[in-house]
Amino acid sequence: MSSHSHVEGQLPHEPERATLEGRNKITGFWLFLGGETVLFGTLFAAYLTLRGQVMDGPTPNELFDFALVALATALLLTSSLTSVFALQAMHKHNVKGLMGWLIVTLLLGAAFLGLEIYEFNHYVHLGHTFAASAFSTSFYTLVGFHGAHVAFGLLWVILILLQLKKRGLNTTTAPKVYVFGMYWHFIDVVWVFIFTVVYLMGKVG
Amino acid sequence: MAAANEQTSHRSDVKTTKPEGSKKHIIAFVFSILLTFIAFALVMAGEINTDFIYIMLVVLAIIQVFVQMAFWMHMKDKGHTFAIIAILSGVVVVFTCVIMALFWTTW
Amino acid sequence: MAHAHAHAVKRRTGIMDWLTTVDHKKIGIMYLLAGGFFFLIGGLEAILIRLQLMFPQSEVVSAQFYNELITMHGTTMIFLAAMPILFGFMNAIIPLQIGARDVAYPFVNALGFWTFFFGGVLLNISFIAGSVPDAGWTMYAPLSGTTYTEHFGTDYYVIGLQISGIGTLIGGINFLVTIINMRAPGMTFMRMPMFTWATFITSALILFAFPALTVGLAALMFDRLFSGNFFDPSAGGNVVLWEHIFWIFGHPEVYILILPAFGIISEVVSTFSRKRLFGYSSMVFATILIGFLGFMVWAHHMFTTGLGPIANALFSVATMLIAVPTGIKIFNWLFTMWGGSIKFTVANLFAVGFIPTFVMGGVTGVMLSVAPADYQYHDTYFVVAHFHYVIVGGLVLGIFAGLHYWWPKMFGRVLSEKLGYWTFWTFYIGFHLTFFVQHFLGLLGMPRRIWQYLDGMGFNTLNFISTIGALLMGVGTILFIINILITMRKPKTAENDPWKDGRTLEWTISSPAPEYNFAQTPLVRGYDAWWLEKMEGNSKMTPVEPIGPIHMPSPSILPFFMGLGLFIAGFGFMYAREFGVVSLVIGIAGLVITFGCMGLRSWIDDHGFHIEEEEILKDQGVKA
Amino acid sequence: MSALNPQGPVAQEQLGLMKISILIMSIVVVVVFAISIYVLIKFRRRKGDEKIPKQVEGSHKLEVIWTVIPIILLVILAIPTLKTVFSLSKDYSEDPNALQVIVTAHQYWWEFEYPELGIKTAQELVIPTDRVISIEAKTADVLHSFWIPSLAGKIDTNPDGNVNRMYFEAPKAGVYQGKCAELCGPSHGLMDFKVKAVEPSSFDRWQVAMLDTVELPSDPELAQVFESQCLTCHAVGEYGGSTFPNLTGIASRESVAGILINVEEGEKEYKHEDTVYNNLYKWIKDPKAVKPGNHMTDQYTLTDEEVAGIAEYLSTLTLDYE
Ligand code: HEA
Ligand code: HEA
Ligand code: HEC
Ligand code: CUA
Ligand SMILES: [Cu+2]
Repeated sequence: MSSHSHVEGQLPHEPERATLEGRNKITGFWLFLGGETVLFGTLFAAYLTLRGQVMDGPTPNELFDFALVALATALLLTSSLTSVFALQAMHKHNVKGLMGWLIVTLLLGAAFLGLEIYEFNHYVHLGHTFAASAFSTSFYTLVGFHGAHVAFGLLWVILILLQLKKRGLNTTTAPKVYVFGMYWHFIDVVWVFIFTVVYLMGKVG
Repeated sequence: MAAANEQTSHRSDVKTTKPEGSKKHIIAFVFSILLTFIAFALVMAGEINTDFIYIMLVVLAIIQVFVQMAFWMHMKDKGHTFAIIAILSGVVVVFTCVIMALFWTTW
Repeated sequence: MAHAHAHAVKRRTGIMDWLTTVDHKKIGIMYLLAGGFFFLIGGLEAILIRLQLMFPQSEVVSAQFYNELITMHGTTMIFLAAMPILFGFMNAIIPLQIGARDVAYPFVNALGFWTFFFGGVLLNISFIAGSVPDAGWTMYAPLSGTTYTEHFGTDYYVIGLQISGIGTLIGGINFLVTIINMRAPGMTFMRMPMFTWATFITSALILFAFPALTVGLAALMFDRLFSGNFFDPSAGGNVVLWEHIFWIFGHPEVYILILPAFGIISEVVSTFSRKRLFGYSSMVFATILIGFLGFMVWAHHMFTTGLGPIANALFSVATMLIAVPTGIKIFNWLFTMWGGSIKFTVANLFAVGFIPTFVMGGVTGVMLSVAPADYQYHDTYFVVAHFHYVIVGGLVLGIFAGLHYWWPKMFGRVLSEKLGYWTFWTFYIGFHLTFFVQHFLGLLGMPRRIWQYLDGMGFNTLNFISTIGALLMGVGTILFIINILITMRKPKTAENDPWKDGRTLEWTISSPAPEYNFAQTPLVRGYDAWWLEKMEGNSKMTPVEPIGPIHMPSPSILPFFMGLGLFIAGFGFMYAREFGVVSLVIGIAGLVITFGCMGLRSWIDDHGFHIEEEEILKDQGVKA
Repeated sequence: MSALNPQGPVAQEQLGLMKISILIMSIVVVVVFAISIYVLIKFRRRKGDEKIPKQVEGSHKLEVIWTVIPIILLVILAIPTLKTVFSLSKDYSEDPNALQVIVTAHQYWWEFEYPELGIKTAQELVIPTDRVISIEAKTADVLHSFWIPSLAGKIDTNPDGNVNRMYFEAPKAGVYQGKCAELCGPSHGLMDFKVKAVEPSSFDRWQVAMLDTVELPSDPELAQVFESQCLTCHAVGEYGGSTFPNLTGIASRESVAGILINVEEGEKEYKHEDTVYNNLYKWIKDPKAVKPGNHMTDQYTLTDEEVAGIAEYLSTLTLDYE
């Protein structure tokens, strides 16, 4: 069942699927992402319903800063790519490469999060506080839920990195890396919709 | 056009350090960036019919998601039946419920 | 099998055993216990409601307390009684039915239980804290907002449900993966027992419906705790949005409740008719279709909201469609019995009682789906009658059927049939007395959720009858508890297949099942695997492996603390509105506990332990 | 007073639908019951019967039958449903022949405004028997639902500009019971109102009477108390504010506060019935004992004599129009 070989040479090409536990984890995580789709879908619906209700506050068009969003998008997209590289390194049993790419992913994610915090702070100074209007509440909730997912992902990848460092790549750590990769892509996909629906459409009017 | 610069520079970054066998991922990435760029450009261009832009934006986003899911999340590979069912069901729920609800709350 | 890393057997005893267990059978029992406890609380609330309504203009309880009672009754019954009891069955039975040694994630399974449990406790502590949710189980805004509910009632609802909802969601994922990945060799999807299928679809509904509730609750919570404006009309919020979100979740929720009951009925009816389930593949198909259509009809709860004629027309027709797959199931059950050899055990009595009763509830549902007529029925006792017919007359009867049917498998003792008959008849008659008359109350114009009705409206007699019926149901419930208490004092003598007519894999192993379920994983050769072997004269399943050591997951206290952490966090955040920073700090501390335990769980490499061959052989020797 | 005893065309149409559906459902229930009973009696296991019945997999023919027949039944039900959904959504708000009424629900009372007539009243909707009544429903606070079982089904009242429309007719003169049908707080169940359909000529007289001048209490001290304590919220005639129930003609209404029914001396039958004066006194003395959580509670301080005086005065505010 769960044999815990520490010898890298014996790892199969896809160590994440070597054990039943690993396969369960992956199946379950896919399902979880299906649920997350509904979660974000509902948040988007709430945002779209309420985005016209700006009351006395700034409108989306006045608020959003293009360069900032473009930069954030670039960061997150790239981090998605680097997480793919991490997985590829894993499949070659290249632990160094794996950890390296994970760290790059971590840094890019952290930069994204930093940017988002800066952005929120900036908006608050413009009078766009959480409680200002239905638009602001739904905006912060949608984008904030995404940001919280990023933050959680960062903590998670740190934990995985520590485990990789201590225990190396094996059939317990591999599924974790793989599942994290799925999670990270999912976050990226959600962001695609956020920049489209929130920022770009907000700019259009 | 700071945004575009930002993105292209990232792309060249990546190319120099690409590991072996990752060509299709790079292509997917370039494709993503391109799609994103078009979306941004469309909005920046202004002066276009807003309904058209809305539709285009959504189409672009959907294509992009499709690309990422297929390549990066391996959904096109075999053994992903339940992955596809899960995500697809989620999408169906979102489309039927969420979009319809939206329709009746806003219009 | 390499088990060089196997640890010494870690077995705890007493209370610690229950707090740390990751065994799906024990977790199943805990779900039943907790769910049963909440059922009694919800039932007590129902009794108080009925006592208040026994006579016109009576003041048994105050108006405020009445609203608290109905809110807590609805919420408790649905989220804390019905669903957990169903989860109890799923836990106890699904791995056995599919020939698995365990669920996919034993640890997560325990976590699911503890989060549900602490969420439920949090919700009910509101009674002690003195601010109880009072805006109905539907919690419509703006009544539930801070402007109109200043006390903490809504907060208890929002946070309690959020926490227990997490438990439900991860439980759902757990069952999906268990059924996808853990089936015994030969158990294809189209050979799975109906209860397993029902669990599968139910879990899928949970997976896609609960996130909507999560968002709704989070939004309401933000409104209340951080002055958000989702549902505050004065700041641009939209109250109809809450209705949509609630019912996008809420309607699938009612099928989450009924589908497992359908599954139970399928098993019981087929077993006690000694017949294969009629039209198995159409049953599967109907279940899937019900699940799918369940997501398309939510706005039938909102016909009077003013969505306009197009929406009302669409949702009317979509709702009616559900009658078709449900009808398929009803007739398949009837024709399973047709030509069978029907034995009226208590379990089967409940199942047989279920069929016509549920149909009565179902057809009133179709009546409600006629939108213009619903303008008259909506928010009257006609609706109350409808949903108690499908819920109590459907789901609760199904639960009782399941309890009597699987009790020996779970506890090794057969419940007293004699007391069971009394339970059935008092509960069944009480049920019809209570709710049949409510149809007429509704048609006569009695709105629901009213604290008092005026004298001289023609409501008096019917309400009186209804209350008597509720008391009779109480008697039935008490008889059932007595039955349990008496049975529990008897020795564990149940056979593997106590009904003799068992058809599925759970009846091939001892009652109660050993820790590892199957000493050897069985080979499944067709639908109704065990029946098939019996008919071929075999006395046991063909194993696919020799007897060998079995790997088991280790018990862990972490799930308990993760649930506790959320409980503490919930309290902290809830009272931040009043006590400020101190409270926030407590809230954050709670989250730290939860996420800390989560990190620990990830960090500690837990290899589980093995049950050795000798022990397994000894078990079998004793039983043989 | 119930949906089963309709007094107007809208409720009539709804009852028609209810009847069709009850008929169809009865057929379904009878069929299922009949099969159940037959099966349970015919195929019950007799003592000592150990034979194994034939294991039938299913039957396509039967399965098609019980798929198709319900579909047919549903189509029969769906057609009139759709027809009625659309016919009941007819908008009379621009129709000059219809009487326009703006219904605003408040925590536990109903406000009725006749925009064309410049009249605002509370708790009692007076309408003529010869016109379509076009309702614009909204709320001032939480959700409520406007419902007159014997005249028409309900429509929710939504906040903030999200108005709902409905219409109904009451061709027969009479008093019809109206109710709130959406949980709105402790006194939700007590949020009743009355619809009083009167002959067209009476309705015209009612309009005039409502706009007539009203005298304040003749005792100046009482008048002063009334003005300072009550008219801060209420209006009588041209005096006072308009955000709370208008009390003009209160003594001619069927009830006080919607649920204390006014009857003649000696006709009191139930707990909630009494003479106008007693009802007014009871209400003003302690409103929360009548309707828990209502917003008139603790808003003024009056001595018992003042309460009696004001009740006496209010019970003289009648309108002569019937
Ligand atoms: C277990 C729970 C459960 C189940 C299974 C159902 C099943 C159904 N429900 Fe019910 N419902 C509730 C729980 C449930 N409901 C609850 C809790 C509420 C109130 C919530 C609240 O407001 O608090 C509610 C409210 C509710 C409403 C809103 C009423 C209102 O508030 O105004 C409507 C309206 O369409 C409705 C319809 C239906 C229909 C059409 C079905 C169908 O699925 C029924 C299908 C079954 C049959 C029809 C019988 C078998 C079929 C045949 C024998 C075939 C032949 C039949 C025909 C041709 C008709 N339900
Ligand atoms: C699973 C769901 C479920 C179940 C099982 C029940 C079960 C019952 N319900 Fe209901 N009910 C709802 C879900 C459920 N209910 C919902 C969702 C609402 C709507 C709420 C809202 O409007 O927001 C509602 C509303 C509701 C109302 C309408 C209130 C109103 O609108 O004003 C009424 C009134 O009769 C009622 C009665 C009952 C009765 C008599 C039972 C009986 O079947 C109960 C039988 C059980 C017992 C009688 C247990 C007896 C136990 C003891 C005697 C032992 C006690 C001892 C200890 C605690 C130690 N319920
Ligand atoms: C805060 C404002 C307020 C003040 C002050 C107030 N009322 Fe009221 N009154 C209300 C409200 C609100 C209602 C509706 C209560 C309900 O039915 O829930 C009401 C209802 C009534 C009714 C019943 C109306 C009807 O249409 O049946 C009467 C009579 C009445 N008030 C009389 C008085 C008198 C007399 C006083 C002064 C002594 C008074 N009110 C002071 C707010 C007020
Ligand atoms: Cu107003 Cu209920
Ligand atoms: Cu429903």
